Amino acid sequence: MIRQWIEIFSVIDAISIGMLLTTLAMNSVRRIETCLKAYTMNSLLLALLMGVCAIYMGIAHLYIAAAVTLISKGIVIPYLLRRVVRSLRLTRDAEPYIGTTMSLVISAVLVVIVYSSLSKGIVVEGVIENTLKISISIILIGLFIMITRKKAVTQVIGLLFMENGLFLAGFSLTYGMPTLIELGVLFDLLMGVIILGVFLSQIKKAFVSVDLDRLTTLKG
Amino acid sequence: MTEMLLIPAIPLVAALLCLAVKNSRVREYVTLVGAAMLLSATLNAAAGALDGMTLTAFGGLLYMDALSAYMLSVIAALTLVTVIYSIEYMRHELDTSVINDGAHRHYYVLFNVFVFTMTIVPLSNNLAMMWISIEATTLVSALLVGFYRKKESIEAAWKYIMLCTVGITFALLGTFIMYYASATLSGEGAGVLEWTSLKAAAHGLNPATVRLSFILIMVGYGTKAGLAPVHNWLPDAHSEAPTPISALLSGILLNCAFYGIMRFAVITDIACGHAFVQDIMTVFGLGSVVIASVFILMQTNSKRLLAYSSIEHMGIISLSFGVGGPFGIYASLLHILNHAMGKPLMFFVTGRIRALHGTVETTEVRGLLKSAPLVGALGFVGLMALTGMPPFGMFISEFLMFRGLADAGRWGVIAVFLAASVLVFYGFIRRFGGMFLGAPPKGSGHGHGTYWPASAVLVALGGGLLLLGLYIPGTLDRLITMSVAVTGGGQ
Amino acid sequence: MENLQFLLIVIFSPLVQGVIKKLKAACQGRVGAGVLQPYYDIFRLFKKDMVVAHTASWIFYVAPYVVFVSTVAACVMTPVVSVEGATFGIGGVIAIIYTLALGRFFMALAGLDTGTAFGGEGSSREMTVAILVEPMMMLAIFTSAIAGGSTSIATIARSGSVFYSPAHLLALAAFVVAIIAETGRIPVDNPDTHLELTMIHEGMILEYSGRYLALMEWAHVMKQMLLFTIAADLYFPVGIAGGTAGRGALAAFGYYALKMLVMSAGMAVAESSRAKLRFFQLPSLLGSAFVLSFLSLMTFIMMGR
Amino acid sequence: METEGIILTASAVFLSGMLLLAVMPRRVSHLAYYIFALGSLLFGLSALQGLLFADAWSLSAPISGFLALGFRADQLSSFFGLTLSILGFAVSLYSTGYSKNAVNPRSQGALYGLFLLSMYAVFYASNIVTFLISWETMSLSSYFLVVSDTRDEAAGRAGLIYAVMTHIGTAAIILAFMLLYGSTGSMDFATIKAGAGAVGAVKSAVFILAVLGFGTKAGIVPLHTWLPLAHPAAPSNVSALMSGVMIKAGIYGMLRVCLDILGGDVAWWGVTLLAAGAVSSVLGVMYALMEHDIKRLLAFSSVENIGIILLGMGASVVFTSCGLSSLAGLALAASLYHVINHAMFKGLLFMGAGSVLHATHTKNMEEMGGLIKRMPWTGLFFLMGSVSICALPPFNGFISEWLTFQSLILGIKSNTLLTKVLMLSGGAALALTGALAAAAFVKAFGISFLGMPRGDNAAHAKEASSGMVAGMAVPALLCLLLGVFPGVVLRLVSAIPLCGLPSVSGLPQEGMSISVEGGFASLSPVVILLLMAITGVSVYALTRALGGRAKINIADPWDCGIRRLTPKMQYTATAFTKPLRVIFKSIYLPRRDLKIRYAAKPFFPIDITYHSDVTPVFEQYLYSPVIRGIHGAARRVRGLQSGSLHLYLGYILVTLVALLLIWG
Repeated sequence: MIRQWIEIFSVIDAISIGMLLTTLAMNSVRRIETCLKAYTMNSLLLALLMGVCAIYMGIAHLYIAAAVTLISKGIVIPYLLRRVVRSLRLTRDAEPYIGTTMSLVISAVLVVIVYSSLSKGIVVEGVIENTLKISISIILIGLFIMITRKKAVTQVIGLLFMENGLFLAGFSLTYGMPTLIELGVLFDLLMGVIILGVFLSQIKKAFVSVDLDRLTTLKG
Repeated sequence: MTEMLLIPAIPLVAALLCLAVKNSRVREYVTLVGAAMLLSATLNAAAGALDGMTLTAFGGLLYMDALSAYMLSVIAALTLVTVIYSIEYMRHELDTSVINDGAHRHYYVLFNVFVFTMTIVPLSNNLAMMWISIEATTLVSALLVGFYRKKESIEAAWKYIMLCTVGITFALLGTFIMYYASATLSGEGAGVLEWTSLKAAAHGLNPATVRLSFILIMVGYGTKAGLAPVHNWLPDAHSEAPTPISALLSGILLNCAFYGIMRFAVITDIACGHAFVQDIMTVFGLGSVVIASVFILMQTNSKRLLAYSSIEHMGIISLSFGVGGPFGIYASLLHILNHAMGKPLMFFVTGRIRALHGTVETTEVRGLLKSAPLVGALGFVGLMALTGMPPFGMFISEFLMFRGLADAGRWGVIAVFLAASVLVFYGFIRRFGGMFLGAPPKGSGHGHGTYWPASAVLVALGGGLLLLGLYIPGTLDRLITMSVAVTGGGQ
Repeated sequence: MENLQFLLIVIFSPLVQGVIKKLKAACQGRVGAGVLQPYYDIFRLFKKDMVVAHTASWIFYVAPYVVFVSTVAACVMTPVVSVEGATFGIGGVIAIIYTLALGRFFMALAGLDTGTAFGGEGSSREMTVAILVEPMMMLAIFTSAIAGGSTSIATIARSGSVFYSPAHLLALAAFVVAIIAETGRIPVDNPDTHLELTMIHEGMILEYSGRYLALMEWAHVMKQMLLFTIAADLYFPVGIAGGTAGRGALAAFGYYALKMLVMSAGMAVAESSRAKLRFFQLPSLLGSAFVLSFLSLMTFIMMGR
Repeated sequence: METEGIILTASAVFLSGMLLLAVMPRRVSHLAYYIFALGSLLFGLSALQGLLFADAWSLSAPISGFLALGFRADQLSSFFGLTLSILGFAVSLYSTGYSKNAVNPRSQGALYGLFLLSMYAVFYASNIVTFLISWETMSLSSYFLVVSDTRDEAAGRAGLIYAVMTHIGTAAIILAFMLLYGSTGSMDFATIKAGAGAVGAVKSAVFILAVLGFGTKAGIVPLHTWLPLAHPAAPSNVSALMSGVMIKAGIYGMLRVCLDILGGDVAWWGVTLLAAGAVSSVLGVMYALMEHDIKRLLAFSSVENIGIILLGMGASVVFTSCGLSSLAGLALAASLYHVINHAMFKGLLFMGAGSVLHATHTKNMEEMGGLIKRMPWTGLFFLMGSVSICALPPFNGFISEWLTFQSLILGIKSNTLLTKVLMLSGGAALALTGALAAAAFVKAFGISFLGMPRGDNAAHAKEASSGMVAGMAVPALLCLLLGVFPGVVLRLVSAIPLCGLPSVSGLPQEGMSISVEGGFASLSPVVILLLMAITGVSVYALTRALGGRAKINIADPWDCGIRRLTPKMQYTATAFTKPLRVIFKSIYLPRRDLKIRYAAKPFFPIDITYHSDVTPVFEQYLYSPVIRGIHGAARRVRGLQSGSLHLYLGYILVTLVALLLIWG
C-alpha cells in the first residue's frame, strides 16, 4: 500500500529533483557554512531516496546502503569538513569566476545536454528513468561548480556533490551493487575526503591561504 | 589460487614490515626482497598463464589471464628496478639531509602500499573492483607526489588528486552504466559486473548504453592515464614527485589506468562494433601525441619534458590499441613494455643528473658525456629509444602500429603522427643533446655516492631496449600474442 | 697518312699567328714584322736559359709540358683537311674541349704557383672567363652535334646536313665570340700588352722564360689555329676531303688555307677595330653570346633545322 | 667459399673489431682500423662475386612473429656494396694513421665500424623494416661521429641540424614505404616489386615522398643545408665516408624505390629529377666556389656531384617513359659510373683535407699555401683528386660526365618538346658546372698547396704518416685507372638489370674504347693517355734537341722592383673568386664590411679589416622563417597548460560534453 503512495506521488522523482535543486543552489551560495549545509541537505535527500526505494522494493541490503550513506555522507564527511573549515578559519568564498546568473544558465544548458543525449542514446525504464538523467546532471553541475569556485574547500564540496550525483546514478542503475563493492567505493571516497583534508591544511601552511589562484606556479 | 593471492600479499606484508622496523637499511632490504619475491611470484603465475590456464579467486572477484599476467610481470619487473634505484636515491636524500628518517620510513611504507594497489588492478575481474583499486592507487600516489611537502609538490599533489578523482568519478558512472547494460540483459547478481561474463554476453548488450558507458570510461580512466586533453595533472605530478616515483607513475601507473580502458574497450568492441572504439581511441591517441610534441619542443625542465613524453607514449599506446587488428594490439602491448623500460631509464638518468648538478634544468647542464660517461651514454640510449629510433624497442612497436594503420588505410593519421614525431625528436635532441654534449663547466660533477646495483639496473634497461629493438624473445612474443588473443584482437 | 694531319696545325700555327699580326699591322697602317716572326721567337726562346722563381714547385716545371701535350692531343682528335682517319674516333668534340680544359687548369695552377699577385690575378680572371665561355661553346656545339647526329666532328663535317640555317648562324656567332675569348684577343684580352691591370693570359705565364715560355706560346697559337679549324669543320665544311662536296686532298688543302686566311683576316680586323672592354663588362658580352647559343639550340629544337 | 659465408665472416670481423676496441688500450686503438679494412675487403669480394657471377645470396633472422631482419644482394646492392668496400678499405687504412690524434679514439673507432657496417646493411636490406633499422643506425652512428668531438660547440649545433633534417627525411621515407606496403600488402622489396602494378594511384605520392626523404640524405638543393655543416664537423676520415658513400645511400634509395620497384616510367618524374639535378649541381658548385673552409668547399661540391648523378638518373627515367630502353640504360650507367667516381675522388679529397688539417690545424685556406713542398704526397694525391673531380681527361670524372653529356644530348630523341628542351638545358647546366668546378678546384689546390705559406702552421707543416698516405694512394690510383679503362666499370654496371645494357645497342665495350648509340659518339681514353705520353716524350726530346740541357737560374719572382715579395701580397682565396662574386651577385647576395682605422684620413690607415661572405639564401629565407614560426606557435600553445586547476577541470567538462554530443 505504501508502494502505491510512492508511485502516486512519484516520491522518487520528487526527492531526486530536490537533490538537483540543492545542487543548483550552490551556484548562488557564497558563505562556506551555507555550502556545507547545502551539501548535507543533498546527502540527506540521497539517503532518504535510498530508504524510500528500500521500502518500495523491499530489498534488504538497500536499507544497509541507505544507512551507510546517511552516516558517511550525511554525518561524517560534513563533520570532517566543518572541522577543517573551522581550523582554517574560512567564512566566505572569494567571488567565483562566473557570475550567479551566468552560471545558472550554464548549469541549465548542461541539464539540457544530458537530457537530450541520454534520451536519444541509453534507454532506461521504470522508476529510475528520470533519476539517472538528474544524477548525471548533478555530476556535471558539481564539476561546473568546481570550475567556477576559487577556494579549495568549495572545490572539495563541488567534488562531493559530484559524488552524491554519482551515488544517485549508481543507485538508480544498480539498485545497490553487491554490498562489498559498495562499501569499497564508500571507503575509497571517505579516504579521498580525508586525504583532501590533509592537503587542505598543508596548502594553508604552505600558501598561507587556500585561494587556488596561488596554486599556479607549475605551468607550461 | 594461492600463487595469485601471493602477488598482492607480498607488497602488503612488506609495507607492514617497513612500518614496524626502525632501521632504515633494513627497510630498504625488506622492500628489495619483497620486490624480488613479487617478481618471482608473478613470473611463476605468468608461466601458468602461458600454458593457457586462467586463475580465479573469491568467487570470480579476482581473475588472471594472459593479459593480466603480462601487465603484472611488467609491474613486478619495474617495481624491482625502481626499488633498487630508490635505495640510491633515498640514501642520497638522507645523506644530504633533505629528509629525515621518518620521511624515509613514510616513503617505503607508501611505496609498498602503492605497489599493492597496482597489483590489484590487473587481478580484478569485477569492473567495480578494478575501479576501487585504481582509485586507491590515486590516493596513495597522491601522498607520494606530495612527499617533499614543498609548495610545488603540494600544488602538484592537489591538482593530481583533484583531477583524477573527478575523472575517476566519471569512470565509476561508466561502470554503473555498464552494470545496468548487463543487468538488463542477464538480471541482477554478483557476476553481472565480471569482465569474463560481460565479454561472454557482450553481443547482447544494448549498443547505445555501452557506448555511453565507454565514453565516460574513456574520459575517466583517460584522465588518469594521461591522455590529452585531460592530461593536465601529469606534468606537474611527474616533475614534483621523487624521481623513483615519477618512474613508477609514468612507467606503470598510467598503464594500470589504460588497462581499465582496454578491458572496457574489448567489450565495447564486441557490443558496438570496432569503428566506434577505433575512432574514439584514435582521437585521444593522436591528440595526445600532437599536444605532447608541441609541449616537448619548448620544455626546458627535463623531468617535465619526460612527463610530456609519457603523454605522447600513452597516445601511441591508445592509438595502436584503437586501430586494433593483428598488429595494432600487439604493438600497443609491446609499447607498454618498451615505455616501462625507457621512461624509468630516462628518469633515473635525470635523477643522477640532479644528484650531480643539483638541477634538472636542461639549460644549466653541459658535457655529461665527459663528466659522467655512463650517465651520458645511457642518457643518449634512452633519448634515442624514447624518440622511437631503431635499433631500440620502441621503433618496433611504432613500426607495427604503422603497419596496423596502413592496413586500416589511415594514411592521414600516419602522416600527422610522423610530423609530430619529428617535433618530439627535435625537442629531445635539442634539450638533452645539449646536456650530454659540449664541455662540462669548471668544477662540475662533484661525485656523489652511486650505488653500483643502480648502475647495473641502468645498463640492464638500456640493454633490454636494444634487445627488443632487434629480437623479441619467444616467451615474451607468445605471452603478448596470447594477451592479444584475450582482447579478441588478431582475428 | 691522314692520321698525321694534326701536324698541319702543330707546324703552321705560328704562321697563322704571324699572318694575323701582319694583317693587324696593315690595318693599323704599320709595316709590322714578317709573317715568320713567331717561328723566330719560339726558336730563340728554346735556346735561351731560364730564370725560375725560388717559390716555384714542380707544378711550375710540369705545367708547360701538360699545356702543350693537351693541346696537341686535342689537335689529333680534330679533322683538318680530311674527315677520313682513325684518330677521330678517339673522342668527339666534348673530349677536345675537356682536353683543352686540362691545359687551362694547369696553366692557372702555374699562375698561382710562384705566389706573385700577377699570376693569381691572371688565373682568377682566366677561370672566370672560362666559366662564361665554356658553356656557351658547348651549347653552340650541341646544336651542330644534334644536327649532324653525332658529337664527333668528323661525322658532323661529313654530313653536310642542315647548314646555314638560323640555328647555325646563331651558333656560329656565339662560337666566334668563344674563339675571341679563348685566344685572349681584344675585346676580351689584349695579347700585346703586359700592363698589369689588363693581363689575363700573359699574367699567368709572366714568370716563364726560355723553353717553357716557348712551349706555352706555341701551345697558345696551336690552340688558336685549332679553334679556327673546328669552326671551319663545324660551320664551313665545304671542300673538306671525304665530305659531301668532297674534293681531292690538294683541293682540300687549298680550301683549308683559304678558310684560315679568311678567319685570320676577320680576327685582325675585329681586333684592330675595337677597344678592349673593362673586365667587368665582359659578362654582358659573353652572357649575350651565351644567350645566342642557347637560342640557336632552342630554334633548332623548335624548327628542326 | 659461399657468399653467405663471406658476408657472415665479414660482419663478424667488423663486430670483433668493435668489441676489441672496447677492451684494447687507448694507445693501440688505431690497430682496430686494420680489422675494419680487412672486413671491407671481404665485403668487396662478395660484392664482386655478386656482380660478376650474379649470385644473389640472402640471409634472414626473425625479430618477432610478424617481423624479420632480412638481407639480400642483387646486382644493384652489390654495386653500391662494392663502391663502399673500396672506399671503406682505403679510408680504414687512412684512419690507422689519422685516428692517432682523435679525442676519444675508442668510442670513435667503434662508431666508425658501426657506421660502415650499417651502410652495408642499408645496401643489402631486403625488406622495409630492415632497411629502416639500418638506415637509422647509419644516420645515428654518423650523427654521433659528427658530434664525437664533444669540446666543439659548433659540431654540436651541426649535429643537431643534421639529426633533425635526417629525421624529417626518414619520416618521409617511412610514409612512402607504408604507402607501398598498404597497396601491396608486403614488407619484402621483391614481393612489393612484383605487386607494384597494384600501387596505382599513390604511385606518384610514393615518388614525391621518396625524393624528399632520400633527397634529404643525398643533399639535393634545397634539402642540402645540413650537409655543409655536418660533413666538415665530422672527423675527416668520417667525412670521406659520409660524402663518398653515405649520401649515395640516398641515391640508392631513390633507385631502389622509384626506378627498381615503381619502374620509373613517368615522364614528369624524370623532369623533376632533371630539374633537381640541374639546380643542385649549379648552386652546389657555386657555393663551393665561395668557401674558404676547405672541408666546407668539398661538402658543397658533394651537393654538385649529387646533382650530376641526378641528371643521369632523370634522363634515364625520361627515356624509359619514352620507351627508349637502350638510352635509359646509357643514362643510368652514366649516373652509376659517377656514383663510384665521386666516391673515389671525394673520398680522396676529404682524406687529403684531413691530412692538411692534421698538419696545419686549420681548415681555413687563407692560412695555408705552399704545402706541396712540405707535403709532396698529399699534394700529389690532392691534385689527382682535383683533376678527376673537374672531369679532366684522362681521369675518371671525365668518363662519367662524358657519358652524362651524351645521354643529355641524345635527349633530343625523347618525344616531347619539354623533355628535349629540359635535357639539353641540363647539358648546358652540366657544362657550366664543369667550368665552375674547374675554377673551384684551381682555387682549392692552388691557394692551399701552391704559392708561399700564409701562416706559421702552414710553414711548418709535416707530411702525413705512411698509413694516411697509403690510404690516399688507393683511390688516387683508382681515379686514374677508372678513367683509363672505362670498359671495366661499364661491364660491372651492365650487370645491373636496371641498366639493361646487354640489350643496349649503346656501349658495346670493344676493349679499350666505348661508343654510344651506334657511333653517335665514341671515346677511347687509353689512346688519349698514350697520345699524351708519346707527345710528352717527343716534345721533351724536341726541346733537348733545340736547346740542349736546360740551364735554370733560381731567382726571386718578379716583384716590380720592390725587392721583397711577402706572402701577404699573394692572391687570397677571397680575391680569387671576387670576380665571380661580382658577376653572380644576384645569386650570392654578397655581404662585405670594410673597417679602416686611420692615423690621418684619408691616406694613412693604421689597419684595414675586410670581411666578405655570401648570404646563405636557403637558411635565411626558407628555413629560419619556418623554424621561427614553429617555435612561436609552440610558445603560444603552452598557454593551455596555464597552471589553473579550474581550466583543467574545464577541459574535462568540455571533453565530456563534446563526446556526449558527438557519440552519446
